[in-house]
Amino acid sequence: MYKNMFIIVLLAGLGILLGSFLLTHHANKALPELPAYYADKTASEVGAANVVTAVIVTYRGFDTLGEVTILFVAASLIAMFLKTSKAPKDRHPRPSSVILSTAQKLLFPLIVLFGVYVFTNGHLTPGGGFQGGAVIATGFLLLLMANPQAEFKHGLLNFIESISGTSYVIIGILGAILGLGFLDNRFMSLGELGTLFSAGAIPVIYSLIGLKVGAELSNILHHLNEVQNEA
Amino acid sequence: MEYLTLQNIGLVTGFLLILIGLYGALTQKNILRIIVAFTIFDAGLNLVIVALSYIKGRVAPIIDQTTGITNLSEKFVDPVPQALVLTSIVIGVGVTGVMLTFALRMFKTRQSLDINDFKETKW
Amino acid sequence: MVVIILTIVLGLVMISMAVTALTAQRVRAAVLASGIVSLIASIIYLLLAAPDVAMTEAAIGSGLTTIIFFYVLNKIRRSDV
Amino acid sequence: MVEIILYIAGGLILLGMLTALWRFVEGPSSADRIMAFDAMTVTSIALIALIAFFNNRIIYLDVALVYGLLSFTGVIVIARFLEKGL
Amino acid sequence: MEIRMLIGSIVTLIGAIFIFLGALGIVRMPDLYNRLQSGTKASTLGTILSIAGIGIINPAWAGKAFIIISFVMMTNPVSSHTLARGAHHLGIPLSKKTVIDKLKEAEANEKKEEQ
Amino acid sequence: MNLKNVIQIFILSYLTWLALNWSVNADVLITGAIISVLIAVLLCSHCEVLQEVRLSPKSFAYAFAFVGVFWIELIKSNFDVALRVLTPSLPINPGIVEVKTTLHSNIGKMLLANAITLTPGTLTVDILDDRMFIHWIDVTSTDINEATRAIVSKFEKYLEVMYG
Repeated sequence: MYKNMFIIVLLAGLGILLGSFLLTHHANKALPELPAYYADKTASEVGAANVVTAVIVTYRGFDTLGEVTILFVAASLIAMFLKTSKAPKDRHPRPSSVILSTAQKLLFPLIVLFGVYVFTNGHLTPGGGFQGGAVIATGFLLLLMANPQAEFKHGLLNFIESISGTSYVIIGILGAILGLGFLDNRFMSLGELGTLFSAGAIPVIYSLIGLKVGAELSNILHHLNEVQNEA
Repeated sequence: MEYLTLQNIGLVTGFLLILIGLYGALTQKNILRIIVAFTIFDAGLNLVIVALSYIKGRVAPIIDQTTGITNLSEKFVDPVPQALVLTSIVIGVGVTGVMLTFALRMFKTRQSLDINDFKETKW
Repeated sequence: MVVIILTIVLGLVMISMAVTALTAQRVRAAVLASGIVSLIASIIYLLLAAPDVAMTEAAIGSGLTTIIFFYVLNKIRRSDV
Repeated sequence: MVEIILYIAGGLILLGMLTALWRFVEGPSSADRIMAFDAMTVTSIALIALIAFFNNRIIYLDVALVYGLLSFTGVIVIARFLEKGL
Repeated sequence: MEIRMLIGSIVTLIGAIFIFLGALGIVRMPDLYNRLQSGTKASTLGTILSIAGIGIINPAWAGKAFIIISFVMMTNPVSSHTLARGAHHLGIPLSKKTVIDKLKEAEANEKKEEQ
Repeated sequence: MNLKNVIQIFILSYLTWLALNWSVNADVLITGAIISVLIAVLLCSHCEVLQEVRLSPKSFAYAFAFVGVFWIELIKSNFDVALRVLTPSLPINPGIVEVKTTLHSNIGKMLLANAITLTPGTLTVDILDDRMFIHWIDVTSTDINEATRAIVSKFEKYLEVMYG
C-alpha cells in the first residue's frame, strides 16, 4: 500500500517537473557554438558529407571506442550466462519449408552486400558501422531460421571480431603518430567531398566497426539459439 | 496555437512514454514485463533528446546537392545530440540482451518469473 | 500543418501502443506492442530530421531487440508467455 | 497539383495504418497480431518514401530499405516462434 | 515534365487506395488466412505502386526505388507463407464459410501411416 | 566450390551494388568488384541456388514473358479481391486445396510459390515435395487436376522452360 502511494507521488512529481520544463523552455533559434563549428568545418576538416558520422568517428571517437567496448562486454556476459548450462542437444525444432530455405540462400549474399553498402557509405548517407553490423547479423539470423541446427563457424566469427577490434585500435594509434591525435582520420588523403574514397580513414574505421558489431551480434544470436529448451 | 510545433509534440510524446515506462517498471510483477517497460522508457528518453535538437525549418545534417556547402550552420539541425542518441540506442540493446539472459538464468534456477520470488539480495 | 497532424497521429499511436504493452494479457503481445512503439519512433525521427537515428532505431532498437526477446520467450514456454 | 494528390495519398496510407492497428489491438490470436504488424510495417515503407519526397532527400530511402529488411526478419522469427521451429 | 510528374503522383495515389482497401480487408475478413489474402497482398501491391510513383516523379531515384520494389516482392510472400504455415500447424481455426481443408486431411493421413 | 555458382552470385551482387550506389565512378566500380568477389567466394561457395537456371536466349524471352503475365495477373486479381472486400455481403468461398507441380528444382518451386502467394486470392500454405497446399479465396473446384489448371498452369509453363 505504502509502496503504491510512493510510486504515485514519485510519478506525479516527475510529471510536474517535466510539464513545467515544457512550459518554460524556449526552442533554439540557432545552433550553439560547438555544433555550429562542427557543421561548418566538417566538410573542410574531416571531408565527410555526413556530419553525424564525423562527430561519432572523429570528433567524439573516444565515445565510440567505449561504445564498442560496452557491446563487447555485453556479448561476453551473454555468452557467460548461457554457456554454463550447456547440455546435450535435445531440441527438435520443426523444419522449415523449401520456400524459406531457398529464399534464404538467394537473399543471404544480397543482405550481406547491403550491410557492407551501409557501412562503407557511412560518411555519405545515413547509416554506418552499427546499422550495417545489425543488417549483417540479420543475414546470419535468416541462416539460423532456415536451418536451426546449422553448424556455425564459431572460430571464424571470433577471428573476425578480434582482428577488426585490434585493427580499429591500431588505426587510432596510427592517427596519433601520423596525424594530430588518437583516431584522427587525416593521415589518409581526404579526397573529394561526396565520393566513396573520401573522408580519410572514416570508411576504413566504420567498416572495421561494422564487421566487429556484425560478428558480435551474430555471436549473441547463435548463443541464444544453442541453449536448450527449459520447461 | 504557437505551442503546436513539431518539437513540442515530440517532447510531450517522449515525456508521456517516460512516465508510462517508469510506471510499468515500478508496478509490474513479471520480470519480462519489467524489461518491456524499460525498453519503452528508453524509447521515450531518446525521443526527448532528438526533439530537443530539432530547429524549425532546418534539414538533416548531411551534405548533398540540395544543401550546398556554404553557411551550413544556418541550415542544419544540431548533430551532437543525434550522435549521442545513436550511441544510446546501441548500448540499450546490449543492456536489454544482458537483462534478458539474466532473466532466463533466473527462470532456470527457480522456475518462476515473479519478481517477489527473488528476495535474497533485497535489503 | 500536414506534418504537424501526421506527427500528432503518430504520437497518439505510440502512446496507445505503450499502454497496450503494459496491459496486454500475454507477454508476446506486450513485446510486439513495444516493437511498434520503436518502429513509429523511427518515423518520427525522420520527421525530426534525424535519418541516422531513424536507421539505428529501425535496425537495432526495434528489430534486434524484438528478435532477442522472442528468442528468450522461446526458451520460456509458459501459458502466460 | 502533384503535391495535393500526394497529400491525399499520404492521408490514405495513414488511414490504412490505423485500420491495421485496430486489428492489432483486437486480436484475437497472436498470428493475427503479427499479420497486422506485417501490414503496418509494409505500409510504413510507402509512408517513408512519401516523407523522402516531401523533404527532397534521396538518402531517406536507405532508411526505408533497412526498415523493410528488419521487419521481414522479425516476422519470420515470430512465425517460427509460433510453430515451435526456433 | 509536368505530365510525367502527374503520372507519377497518380500511380502513387492508386497505390495508396490499394493500401487502404487492403487494410479494410484486414478488418472485414472472417479468419486469419483470408485476412492474409487481402491484407498483406494488397498492401504489398500498394507499397510497390507508391514507390514506383515516387520513382517516376524523380528519375534520379529510380535505382533505389527499383531495389526497394524487388526486395519487397522477394521477401513479402516468404513471410506470409511462413506465417500461414505456422498458423496452420498451430491449429488456428478456419472460418465457418470454409468448404474444404486438404492440408489437414493430408497431415492426418501421414500420422495414420506412421502408427 | 563451384565456378558457375560463384560467377552467378558475383554477377547478382555486383548488379545490386551498382543499383544501390547509382553511379559509375571508378572507386564505386572497384570497391563493388572486390566486395562481390569476397562475398561470392567466402560466403556463398556452397549455396547452390542458381545452379538450375538454364542460360539460353529462349529462357530469357520466357523470363520476360513470365514477368509480364505475373503483373497482369497481379493487377487483375487485386481488383477482384478489392471488389470482394467492398461488397457488403462479403462473397467469399474459401478453402485449402491441393495442387500438383511438375517443377523439380527448388528455385523454380520457390518462384512458383511466391508468384501464387503474391497474387491475392491464392496463398501457399505448405509444400510437400511436389504437392502444394493453397488457400483459395473462391474455391470453384476441389479436384486436384482442375485446381492445378486454374491456379498453377498459367505460371508453370514459363518457369518450366527457365528452371526445369
